[in-house]
Amino acid sequence: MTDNIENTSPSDAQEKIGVYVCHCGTNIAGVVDVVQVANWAAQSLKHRGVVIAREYKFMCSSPGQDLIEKDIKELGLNRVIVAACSPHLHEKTFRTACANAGLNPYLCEMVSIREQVSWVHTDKVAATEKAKAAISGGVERVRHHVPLQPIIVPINPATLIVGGGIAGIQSALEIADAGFHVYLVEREPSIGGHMAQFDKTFPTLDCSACILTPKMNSVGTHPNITLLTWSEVEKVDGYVGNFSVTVRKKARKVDEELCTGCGICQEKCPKKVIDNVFEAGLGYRKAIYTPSPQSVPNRPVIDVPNCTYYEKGTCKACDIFCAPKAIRFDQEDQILTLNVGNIILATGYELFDARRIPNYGYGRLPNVFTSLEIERLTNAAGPTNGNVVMRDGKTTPKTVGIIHCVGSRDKNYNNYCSVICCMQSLKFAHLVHERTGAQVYNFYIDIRAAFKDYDEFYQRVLDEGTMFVRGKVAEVTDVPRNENERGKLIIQVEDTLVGKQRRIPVDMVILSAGLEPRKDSKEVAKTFGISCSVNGWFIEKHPKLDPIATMTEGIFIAGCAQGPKDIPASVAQGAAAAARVLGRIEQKEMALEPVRASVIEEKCSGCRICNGLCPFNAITFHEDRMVTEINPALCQGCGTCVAACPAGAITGTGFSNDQIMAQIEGLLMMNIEPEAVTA
Amino acid sequence: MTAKPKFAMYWAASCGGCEIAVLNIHEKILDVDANFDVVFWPVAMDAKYKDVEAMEDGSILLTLFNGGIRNDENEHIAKLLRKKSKILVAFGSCANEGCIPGLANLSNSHEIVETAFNTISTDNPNKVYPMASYSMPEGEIHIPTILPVLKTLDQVVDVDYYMPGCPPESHQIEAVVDLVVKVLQGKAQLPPKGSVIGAGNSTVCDECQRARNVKTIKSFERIWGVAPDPALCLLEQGIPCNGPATRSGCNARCPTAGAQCIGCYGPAEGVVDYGARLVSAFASVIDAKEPEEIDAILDGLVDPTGQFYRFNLAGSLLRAAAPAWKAESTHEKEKA
Amino acid sequence: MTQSFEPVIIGFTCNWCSYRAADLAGTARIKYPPNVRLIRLMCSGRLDPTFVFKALANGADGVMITGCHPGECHYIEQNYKALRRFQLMRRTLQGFGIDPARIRLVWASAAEGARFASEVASFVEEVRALGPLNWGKNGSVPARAAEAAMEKEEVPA
Amino acid sequence: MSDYILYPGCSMEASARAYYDSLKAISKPLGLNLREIEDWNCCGATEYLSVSKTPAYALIARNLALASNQANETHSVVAPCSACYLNLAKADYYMREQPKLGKTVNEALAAGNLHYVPGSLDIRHLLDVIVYDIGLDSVEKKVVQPLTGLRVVPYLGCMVPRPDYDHHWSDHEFPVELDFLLKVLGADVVDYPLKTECCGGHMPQISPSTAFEMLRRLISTADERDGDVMVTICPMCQLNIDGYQGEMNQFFGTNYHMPILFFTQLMGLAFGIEPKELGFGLELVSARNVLDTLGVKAPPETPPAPPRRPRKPEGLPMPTPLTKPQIEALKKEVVK
Repeated sequence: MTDNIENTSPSDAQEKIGVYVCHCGTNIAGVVDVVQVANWAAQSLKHRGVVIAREYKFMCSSPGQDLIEKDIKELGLNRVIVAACSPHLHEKTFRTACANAGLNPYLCEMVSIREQVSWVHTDKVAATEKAKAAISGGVERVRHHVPLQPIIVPINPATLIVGGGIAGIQSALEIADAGFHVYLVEREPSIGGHMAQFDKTFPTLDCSACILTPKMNSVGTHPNITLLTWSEVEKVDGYVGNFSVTVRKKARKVDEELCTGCGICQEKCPKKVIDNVFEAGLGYRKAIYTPSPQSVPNRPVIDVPNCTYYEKGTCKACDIFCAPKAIRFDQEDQILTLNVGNIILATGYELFDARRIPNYGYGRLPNVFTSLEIERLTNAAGPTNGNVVMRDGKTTPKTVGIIHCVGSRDKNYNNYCSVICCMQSLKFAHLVHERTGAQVYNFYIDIRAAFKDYDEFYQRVLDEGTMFVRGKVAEVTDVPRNENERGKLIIQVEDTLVGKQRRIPVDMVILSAGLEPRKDSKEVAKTFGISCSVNGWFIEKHPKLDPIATMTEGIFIAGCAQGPKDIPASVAQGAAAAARVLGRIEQKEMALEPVRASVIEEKCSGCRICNGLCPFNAITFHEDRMVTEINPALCQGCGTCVAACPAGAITGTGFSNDQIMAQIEGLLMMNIEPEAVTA
Repeated sequence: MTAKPKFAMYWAASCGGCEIAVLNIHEKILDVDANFDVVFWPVAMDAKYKDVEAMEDGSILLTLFNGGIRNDENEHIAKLLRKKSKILVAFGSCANEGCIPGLANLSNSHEIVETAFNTISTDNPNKVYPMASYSMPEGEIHIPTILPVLKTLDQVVDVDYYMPGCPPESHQIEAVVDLVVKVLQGKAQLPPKGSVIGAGNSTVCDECQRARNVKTIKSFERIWGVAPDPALCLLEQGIPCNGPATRSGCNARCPTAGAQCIGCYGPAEGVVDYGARLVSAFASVIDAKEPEEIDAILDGLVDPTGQFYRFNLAGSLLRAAAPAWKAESTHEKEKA
Repeated sequence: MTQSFEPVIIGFTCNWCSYRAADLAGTARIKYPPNVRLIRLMCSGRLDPTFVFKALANGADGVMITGCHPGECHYIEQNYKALRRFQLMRRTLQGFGIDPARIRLVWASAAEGARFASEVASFVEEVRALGPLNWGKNGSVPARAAEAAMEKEEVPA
Repeated sequence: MSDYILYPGCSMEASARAYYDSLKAISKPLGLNLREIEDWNCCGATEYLSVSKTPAYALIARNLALASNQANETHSVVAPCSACYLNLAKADYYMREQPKLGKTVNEALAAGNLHYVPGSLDIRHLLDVIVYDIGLDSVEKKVVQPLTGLRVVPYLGCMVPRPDYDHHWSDHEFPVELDFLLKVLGADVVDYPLKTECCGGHMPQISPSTAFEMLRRLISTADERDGDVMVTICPMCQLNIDGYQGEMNQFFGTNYHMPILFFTQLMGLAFGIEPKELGFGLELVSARNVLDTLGVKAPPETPPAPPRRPRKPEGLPMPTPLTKPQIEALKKEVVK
């Protein structure tokens, strides 16, 4: 039968392959007989096109590289095999060396005989044989390599930032200040995110509003920033350098141009609604509202489901009192299309729902509060003007228990550490004590106060006389066992330092709830074609060396969307993402690895098997010609469609069928001699 | 008369459909007669092997060889005709890729003989089995010995052109006849050696008129179990249609008639293993992520090996199942 | 023969997780049997069943397919395609009388060097127990490989 | 009709006959078809496992083995008694988790030609089956006499919700299934934080004073929260609170009168079944008050509005408690 290996396999004549075997000091030579391997390659792979085989102490050293470059020039090598360490380490090195010698870098292939041979095997004979097999595989493969050119794409200087929390704000300002346009899309009516809800920030205790509001305002007024609040991204097409993003601008029912933000409408609106977002369910807002007086933009939205007018068709109080007549009951959602070159996702986090741990009583016992509720309670602009009171709205607590790690570091809920809870709890301990003089207990597993000035803050809180009980709280109950427990909340805990069970009666319990990914993070990830961890946090390109980029070119992540972190870290990551984007913009264009799939149109029968397989939407189907096409800039080179095409009409550069099939043959030309191994 | 180039056609392990197909080109057959001197065509005219053996090497211009190599006689004639012919064409699915006779490669030759001579469908009360040789007054007579593994033509001899189909469609045969005649008259060039003639380079879907969308398969159905939408791609309806992987050239006969393609035209241009393509393609569009769920869906694919290799088994990478190979190895030993 | 039978196994790794797991096994000097020969793909989704059949037809005794853990694929969900192809491949191979245990699918993250090594070790033992496959005997091995095999004889050991 | 294999256990036939009678009475309207395991034996109660592991597991596993032999279409075993439920579940779980144990136990069973494949049965508590299989909606449909105005105290005891090997409950520490069930019956459900506290188990035999203190906590809290009756799912709890309430009162010089019933008895009442069929009168602390409360009130046409906790106008709003679908969603989350 027609075998495309045979057909397309280049005739032996035209290959001039150089094989370079590295000793890596003794790392390889200690186990693999590199000299024998080199000789073997020179002799028995001659008929496969090998014209020269050398071994050298350190191939990656400049003399080593010179060796290769020299041979390319003098012997006119047109293929190079380097048998050394993992390609992840030095592929770039050797490809560059080849390029320097005028050989297309993609005609160089690395064979790993260190990580995959010398370091994992002890039997010298077997290891040497395996090294030979690996090289023979490499040689067969490289014969089918073709020169490749990186794909160059232009970069649209505009940037989309999703999420108007502190991370998104930071990125937006950095890029806008650098003179490039930014679209900032925020789901809520105002930017500011969680930070806007806080009162003080640890460890310095400076007022959150004081440091955030100016930034919010400069975003609101910046000429280079188009602010799209009360909006959500619906669809992302295109690829790095040239994304086309569909945004739904939800109807505010208010004409933003005419509205002056005077706030009379909110005053006059008769409908009181519990504010579950900004006030964390502790306060009320009207049916027409801005989350807070500092909102940016300072333009209200009408909460349609709660508005009397939409319910009954009457009221219109807001409309009546609105001087500039900015109320638009008939306003519709708008669909906008933005063209941007890069995207930064800063979609933030959600608070762990403490009701999921019923034995802590949140939602059942009135005086159990969550951390976010306390942020609002302590906030001077909050529902109680900063008075820390119990659920009845007036009584001041005399004893307060703060429970750490609620929903974090707990295999029933989330295994991970939410990072901020320790410091946040210490902050509460300080604030509550300061405002109420109450005796505060902290119930912790470990105190994690790493980073600048954090532990000092811990010391300070200790000195203020806060009690620290090390142990996981079993339950919070209102069932007394004796008279001095009556009417209190009793915290049942094992004090692991004393080594006994304790029951500590308090007036108020604060649950330091953990951070969770946004409920819809997985859908968001799908929309933007990036990946999510099992928990739902966005996955960065590399956990250490590239925590900013994602596997999808042109999409960056910042803030808690990538994982729990505090304000300084979010700001840093926001700025870093901005820097990366600016770098791209400055280059005006970028080169993409040419490992890509492409369709041979005359072979494509338009069966559409491949159409649903690409998570990066690189595959499009042309109904008119009944053929499929792959957008090389969108393609990330995974090769799934290549493997799936029943007609063999899709080819993948860098990892073509010919290359892999040849490598298989090469690897299997050598068979293991039993005695060789047992020897 | 003698000036006319010589033509031969041979029937090895096959059903004879290919021969019918050639006759089925109607008056075009006259062109063949007009332009060729038919020297060897057992089905159509009497001829003896010794006559062929007597011919000069390369004296036959064109030989259409259909059928797979099932016994040593097939093998002998294949080699003989190779020697005598300038152009040897693997004609029809059997010679190309083994076809239905090739399915016997799933069992060993012993089982095959058993099935033929000792099953309920065979009226053989005295259990009479064929014998390789038998001596009678006139002397010892031999019958061909069956090979353990059916081979495709190009697994035993070098083949110039491949003409797929079970059988090749008559309009395709006509086209090829026209081409050859033109070549004889110096009006056309022969395609490069080794290429596939009388077929398209794409797949059946190319010629199929059914509408198709992005595919996600929740369950596989058997054609007789459902009433498929006549206008919609069968595979999308869960009917395992081999069209996407099968070489075009038949005008999508089966899908047009409402039956799924079973793949008689073999793999598309450049494909190494026909079945593997289908395994990959079908699995790719299954709509499930949990192993159990996937298995549940795959249970709907009865006999995947048969589904994917009905025509292509002998021509596939694995070529035959384990039992056949075992027989082969013992066979080799006997030879030695 | 079977005592000293050393299976030859072709392993397919994905560039992002399992190949890095193999690298990690190396840097951590975790030992495993030398019977497996690795091929790097960009993603387990690139795994074309043709490769597996080719490897078996060309004399491999087993094939190991590795990729990122489900849900952690660097191409988001392509490893699920690998999983589905794997399951259908097993069924098809069964039809060829090849024990499905000769192909194994392993998820290994870039951090799981040890797991990678132990999976290789256990797979080698499993295949060793199954005995040599040496598929197709004479004939099915393509000309080039045969030729190279001949070449090998001349090599001074 | 939903089929289940029933493992009654010893208490159902003695101390908890009310439980058994009421269960039989309600299973018909609920469409519960319970098939008792033939020749079942003791589950080992709470002691045996701490005395000697292997024989104890073998003792339990014998029941599982019998059940799986007698299982036909259904593979769910229902144990109404919490100790039985825990033991069966425990044996199944550890035989699964520790293959070695599974082996030894099966060796023991082999003596009686029995064998149990760990995990082959689905071991469920009655409450779990009623809430999640039959469903609160279908229970609600059967209610003819809502338990309006009756303040019931849901009490589960320690053995059913913990350790909850296969995640059957909304939460290990504070499961709310019983609360929801009683709400559906129209009762006024008391928020009872002690619902999974220990009732003292066998403390009355070992250290009465300890036991009484434990009982006092349970009963006094139920009383302080104006409970008319405690409702349980556990024969042991029922026995302790019912049987030792008198002595407890003597010990502390209190005079609590807190009847305790099985949830099945209240379901029976709500279904309009005769009290005597439901084993009323078998309890030591008389539950007449329950019948009176219901007796005087005629069932209203429309179900009464759910009880609302009065909120001080100037007070801060409370977060809403989780709804049942939310809980089920969370339950699924935990399972994954």
